Amino acid sequence: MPDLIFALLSGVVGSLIIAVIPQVRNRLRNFAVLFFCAAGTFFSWRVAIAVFAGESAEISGEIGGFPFVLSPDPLGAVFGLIASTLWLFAAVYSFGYMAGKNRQRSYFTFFLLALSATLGVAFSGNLIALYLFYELLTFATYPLVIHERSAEAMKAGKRYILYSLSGAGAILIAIVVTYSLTGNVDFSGEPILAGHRSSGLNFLLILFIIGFGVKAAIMPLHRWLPAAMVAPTPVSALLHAVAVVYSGAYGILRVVYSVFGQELMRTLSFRYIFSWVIAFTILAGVIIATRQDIMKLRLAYQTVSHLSYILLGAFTLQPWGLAGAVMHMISYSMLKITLFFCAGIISEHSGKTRVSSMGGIGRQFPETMAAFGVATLGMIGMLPLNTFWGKYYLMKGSVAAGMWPFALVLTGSGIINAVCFIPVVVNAFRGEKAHTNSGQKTGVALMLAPTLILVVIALFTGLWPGMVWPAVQAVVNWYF
Amino acid sequence: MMTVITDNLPVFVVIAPLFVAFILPTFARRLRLVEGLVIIANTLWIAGAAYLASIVLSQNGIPITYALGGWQAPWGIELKAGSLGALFILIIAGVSLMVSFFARNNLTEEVGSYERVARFYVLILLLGGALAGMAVTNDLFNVYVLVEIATLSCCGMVSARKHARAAEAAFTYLILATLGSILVMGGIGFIYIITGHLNMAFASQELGRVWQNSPHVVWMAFSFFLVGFGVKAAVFPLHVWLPDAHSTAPAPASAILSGLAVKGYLICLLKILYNVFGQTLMQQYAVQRILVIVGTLTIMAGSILALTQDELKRRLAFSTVAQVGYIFFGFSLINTKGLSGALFYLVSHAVIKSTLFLAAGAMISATGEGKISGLAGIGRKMPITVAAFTVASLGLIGIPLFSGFIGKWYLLLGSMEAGSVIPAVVIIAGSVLCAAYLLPVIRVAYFEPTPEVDVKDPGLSQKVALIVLAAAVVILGILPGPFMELANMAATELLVLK
Amino acid sequence: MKILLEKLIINYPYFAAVILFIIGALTVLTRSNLFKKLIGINIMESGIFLMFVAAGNIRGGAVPILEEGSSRSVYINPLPSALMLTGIVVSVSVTAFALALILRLYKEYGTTDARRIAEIRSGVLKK
Amino acid sequence: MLFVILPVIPLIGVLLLLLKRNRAINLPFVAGITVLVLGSLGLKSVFAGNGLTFRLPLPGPFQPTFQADPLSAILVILTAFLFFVVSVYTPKYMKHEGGIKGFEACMLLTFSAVLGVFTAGDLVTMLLFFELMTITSCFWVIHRWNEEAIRAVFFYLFFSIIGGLFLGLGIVMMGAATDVLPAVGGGVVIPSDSKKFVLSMVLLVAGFGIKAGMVPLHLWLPHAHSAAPAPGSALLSGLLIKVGAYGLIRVGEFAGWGIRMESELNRMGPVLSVLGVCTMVAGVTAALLQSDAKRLLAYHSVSQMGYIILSLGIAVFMGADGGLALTGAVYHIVNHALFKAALFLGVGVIYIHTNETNLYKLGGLWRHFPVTAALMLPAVLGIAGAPGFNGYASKTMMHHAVSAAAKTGTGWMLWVERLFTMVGVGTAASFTKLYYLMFLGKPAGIKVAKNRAHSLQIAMGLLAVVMIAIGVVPQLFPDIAAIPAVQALGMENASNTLAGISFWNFSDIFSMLITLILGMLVCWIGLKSGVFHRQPPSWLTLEGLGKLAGQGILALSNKAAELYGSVVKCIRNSGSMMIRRIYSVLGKFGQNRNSTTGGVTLSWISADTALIIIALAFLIVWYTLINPGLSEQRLIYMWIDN
Repeated sequence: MPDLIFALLSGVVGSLIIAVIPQVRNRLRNFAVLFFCAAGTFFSWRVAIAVFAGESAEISGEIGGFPFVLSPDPLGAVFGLIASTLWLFAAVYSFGYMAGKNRQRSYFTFFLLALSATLGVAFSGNLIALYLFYELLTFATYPLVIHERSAEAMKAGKRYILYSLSGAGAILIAIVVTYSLTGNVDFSGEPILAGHRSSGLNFLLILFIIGFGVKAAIMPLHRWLPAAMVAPTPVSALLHAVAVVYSGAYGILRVVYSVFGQELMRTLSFRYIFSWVIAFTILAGVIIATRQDIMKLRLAYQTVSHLSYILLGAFTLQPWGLAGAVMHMISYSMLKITLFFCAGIISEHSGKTRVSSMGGIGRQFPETMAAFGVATLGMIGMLPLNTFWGKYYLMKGSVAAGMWPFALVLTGSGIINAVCFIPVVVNAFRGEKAHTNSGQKTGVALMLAPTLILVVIALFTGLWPGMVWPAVQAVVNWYF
Repeated sequence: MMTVITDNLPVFVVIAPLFVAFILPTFARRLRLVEGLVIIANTLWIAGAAYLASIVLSQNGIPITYALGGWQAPWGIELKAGSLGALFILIIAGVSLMVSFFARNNLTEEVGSYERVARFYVLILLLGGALAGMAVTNDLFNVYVLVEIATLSCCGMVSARKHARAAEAAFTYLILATLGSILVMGGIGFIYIITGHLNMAFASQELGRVWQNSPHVVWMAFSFFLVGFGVKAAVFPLHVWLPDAHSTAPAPASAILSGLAVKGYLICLLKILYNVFGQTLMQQYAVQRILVIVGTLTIMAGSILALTQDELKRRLAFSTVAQVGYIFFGFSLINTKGLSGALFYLVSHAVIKSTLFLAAGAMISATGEGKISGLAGIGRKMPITVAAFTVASLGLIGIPLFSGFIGKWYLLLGSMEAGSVIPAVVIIAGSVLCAAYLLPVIRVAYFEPTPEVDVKDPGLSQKVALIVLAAAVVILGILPGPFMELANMAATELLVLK
Repeated sequence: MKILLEKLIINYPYFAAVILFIIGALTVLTRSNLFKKLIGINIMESGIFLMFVAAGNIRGGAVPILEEGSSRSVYINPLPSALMLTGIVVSVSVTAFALALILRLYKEYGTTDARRIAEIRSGVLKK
Repeated sequence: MLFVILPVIPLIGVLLLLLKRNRAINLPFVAGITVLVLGSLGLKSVFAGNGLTFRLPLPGPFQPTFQADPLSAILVILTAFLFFVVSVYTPKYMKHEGGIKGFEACMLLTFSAVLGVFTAGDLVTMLLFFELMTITSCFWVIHRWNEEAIRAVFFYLFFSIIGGLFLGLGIVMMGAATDVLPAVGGGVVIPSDSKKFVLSMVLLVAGFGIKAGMVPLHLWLPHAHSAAPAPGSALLSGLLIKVGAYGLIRVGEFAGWGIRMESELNRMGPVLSVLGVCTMVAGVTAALLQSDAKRLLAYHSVSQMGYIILSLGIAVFMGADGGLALTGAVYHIVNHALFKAALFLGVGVIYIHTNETNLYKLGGLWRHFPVTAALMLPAVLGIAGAPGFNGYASKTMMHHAVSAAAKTGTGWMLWVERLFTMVGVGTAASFTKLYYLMFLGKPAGIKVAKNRAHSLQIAMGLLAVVMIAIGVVPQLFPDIAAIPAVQALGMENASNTLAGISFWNFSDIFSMLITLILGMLVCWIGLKSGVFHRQPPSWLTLEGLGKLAGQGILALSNKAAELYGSVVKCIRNSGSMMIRRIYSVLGKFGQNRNSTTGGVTLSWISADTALIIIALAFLIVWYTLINPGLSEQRLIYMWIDN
């Protein structure tokens, strides 16, 4: 299956090539980055389309005596699609953001490497491959987190990597347990643990969830995420709102549906506990967000909250819940990246990072703040935006699963989201037009264009969710 | 002809380095020659080891036995080159070859005059021979003698550098190791008193019959062996000599000490535990419980202590302590997976730790700074060294694609099979701590501002050594095939014997 | 109790070995002079040697030298004694090496007192 | 099927608005009149009983559906008419306030959204347009960008968003209760899970209730409606809150109009009635105390919505006999839209000439604005329910319905009837106050800008004409529109119940006149005694309570955050303490090893040796005493045995 290999390799090859282009040839490098990102996107679209059409693509081999399988199923294909497509946007945004900054080479090298790692996570066909790429992702993104090289960045990087590795360790134990129970780690076919019945499996579930929950930032394990906000904005946007954190959420979806399987999950009592932990995360995350003054931190805590939406969908064990989770994955990523992009534009061109100092900023950046406002509505889950659909199906799933309090939790979270961001948007437009002598306007178009395009796509998919529905349907049909 | 070589292979792999060690001082004035000789000897040795391993592999793990001097087993000394021996000798020979490559043109500044360098090589070869002997010998008292040879040559290496700390560390090491040897000898004495045999196989048979007549002596033997080898293999809390000794030695010596010497004692302990006492007795006395406790304690304590060190080599030395804990822990798992995991981990740690020490030595000698903070930004100036260090670090942490992962995987599987989850958690915690103490080095080397001073990669042969070792880490991680097979056979053999 | 005493009397060489071992250990522990520590090590080794040799002893056995026409049928076991020869050689070499190291330490620190050396060293470290 | 084009027309208008440079054409006006004409023509057939539906065949889960039944048609035409009227008014007015282009764009967008809500054929489509309406109309509220407007927009947005979320949840519940989402206008729903169905109804009522300004969810309404520019206020009050009422009617349809509710739902009627009465009373009481004309009008919107909600409640309560109440509600929706729009427009006229909306600073303005004063009169009389004006018709109908309900013998219904009358008095009083203080009374020394405002007066005139027409021929509207609508909703015998009503009978007119006179008296007393200036303590008012609740929630969240923070800190502290302890213990095995035992200090090698000996001793002791593997063979036993 050449598409699969091309999709995976484009990032690695790209990063190797970028690493040798000298620091001064910025234009050439940007072109190369764009090319490889586009290649990755193109091939992962091809893979995804093939997968949705029901073809199976599989590469299997052996690494270190372990079976190593790459075979995207619809869920993986969806994740790959989201990641690679947004990578393209983030790449364009990065050109604008990084223009005239130091260490562009290392930035773009790891930027592309992380693309490969993320696609690897998405396309992995067994636990071993998943684990491998999961670790690789940690290491590929670490240099991006500490890109500023400040003491704060180093501290954040340390926290990031230790949290991630601890999580990976828990996953490793869980994989070993799974393997020693079943001798099988493959995702294809029946769920790996199907047919096992034991209350001890609860602890296995805990291990898996702690492991992936670190990256998915479930509440006690979330503390690396706000710290990692010292990274450059495109990185925060892409990795800490989408790729890295989604790899955790994706892992949990995998664990629930491919490792345990919904039938087994239904018998495990711990899933209720986890559901409540997740509900707590949904509310607490966004409540903490309202108390943050630094914009990126606010967004980060909101990410914590919204990631748990996806997990909630997974834990409903209902087709609707899963559909909601997938839908939320797709739609939330677009809007969250938009929010980060907007925050980045503002902080780059006005130097303002605090919410309290952003009064009147919208007069200076009307398009940016408009995009921000629209994305905010999406975060609340209002209709013309596609996030409504995610939320709708999530609520539907929780009600169908008999967990209707979680539907209330989702609603409540929407309200708090409004409290959190509506004032920002409204305050941004109050007052007179601010001084518009923001000296360097370089790359504002490059930064604004992806932002606006994403907003338009989000609006469009909100009005016509059928556009992404085949993907959702493929995932749901795969598991139910 | 073939049979002559084949039959004498077990003794060849032991004698070859020892022999070269004896003739080496005669050429002491001519350093080039000494170095050439050492490399040739090592190459021959590794060829022999590889041949031995291939034979063992093709025989499906059936060992080649060799009676020294023609005296047959109960009376004479027997060498038994099984899969365990073949595996270990192969790794000893390989690592020493690379270390001697690294040491080329490099030792004088650390050790001193040419003669001292020659003596240093003598010690390396002696140690190699002794370790190889430990791996293949089937005689208990022979174990004691070889342990002593190894201890003395290690002490020599530790004291090779000319400052006070080296002498101090060497003295501490010598006293403690001798205490350990005394205990080992005492243990051997107890075995002999009970069974009247020094040959492991016979002693083991006899022990199986008579242990119930004098269970307390068996206890004494167990505890003497455990403490004796525990001191030498540096398990917590008996590791106290190791950090000083391993960090003050010259880089090649540290590599060999951490990578190989400690492993030799572990192999001895393994053989005594499984071949002499056997798993029945181990279970009877619940020795594995001690091993688990000591192993997990060692992992945690070693890792945490490593975390607090500022000096790179001390940090690596403490990391060795932690990794010994893994192997010790693996010995406690009386099942094939756990044991083969421990053995593979032993192999991979030998390669990884020697890479780390060699790279650290290169970095330290280039910058003249022993502290981690002094390595800022050298990743760009010494790309190959730091890259090798990085690869080895990732291997030690246990990232897939690198050799450490496979060892850890089987250890985890083994502990699952043994039904214990907490040690598994400790293993993972150890990995995370390992990341915590190794990654800052890499971070400092790559992501801190580059200094003005002019540092460069070491010379060609050093680079070759580093590249080969780092490649070995990756290759062992991706294609562990024959090594894993040997480890598997060894584990099976250890378990089947009794 | 009686049995115990009886055992003690019968196995007196072993108890002597244990006492030697303990004396050696205490010497190493409590004496801060490096030479004395070394001597303590040697005493411990002697204890072990004694144990080995005692294990080879057979009550009433003769020296294991075969002579023409000797009527003795019980010889003591020569093997442990032979082994202990090796052991003594090893112990001598260890002692020699240790003495050399003590010499070097003396040159560096001007003393052979372990506690003093430790103090000097920690002072050095503090500087 | 062509009716689907209606919401699209304003969107085309927006596009054109964004493209065009000069201001030659009044695009909202064009859009309004187009929709009015097309809507009237296209939806005429609806009243004959053939409903229209259209499903946009998009692939995927969401296929927007549209439908038009008589109720939709009434509201579409009403919408078009109001927008048309307001668009006549807007250019002139907005010249005064500025930002006309944005205002017109929002107006067109809102127009489209409102049309969408009224023609939506399923709940999700309805929610879509509902949310769109919220977003686009919030720009009216915030148009002035002053503190008051921002405060108002926060209120407006938060309440609307919460309403939207409630609706979303309600839709989900509805889906769960019925398996297939019921279509709007599809009639009674047979739920498979009646508990969820009730829950869903509650949520939907709350969601639409927020929009309709139902007590206690009305707190946003006075702020928002008074902060917007006059045309915005007119539309907000006249039309947008009717969306809530429309929603309530549609929700009622799921439970079934004209049939006795199932056991779980039988409380819906009383609950709605009580809520309606509360809304009426709260609105009118607050309105009486207002000094600002626009706030007074806004509170009256609350109060008038109370009438509508009460009628709906009564209609539910009465079951098959509720036709009168339902018709009254629909009728009042239309009437309120007309007179409230006219009132706001009138106040707007005053505002742009005087820059003042505080009633106590105005006075005697009829000299300056004779036409405006004349055109305001029908609206004031209409809302007060004076016979011959439009309010009279609908209020009479509702009054009859309430009386009929009271006659069923339920005790509390009598109180409802009394309160109904009292609210009528209050309404009359407050509008007497409005009209008196504004146009009559002493001329205040306020500067009045002179300029001619024909277009403003034309707009108001249009409304006045319609109002008077309805007032004169009150039977016409129910006959041609309201009764078919109510019948289409399921009140089969609506025409029968209505047959007994004649608008021009003595008792009704008399009671209305009494009410009016009482109202004037109350107003006179109030003005004389200064009661209207007295503000009640804040804890007594709903605003105050709302504020208190808000502060409570804030304090609670602060406390919770504090608690969370302290828990996190505690965990972190204990963790770091544990780590320090571990470090200090392990440090003993690090560089400088020494330990003091019993007066003997062991250092360096001695300490190391001690470690070894301790380890050995420990192992020996372990094996002898506590080795678990040898539990049955104890030490002493072995010694003796040996």
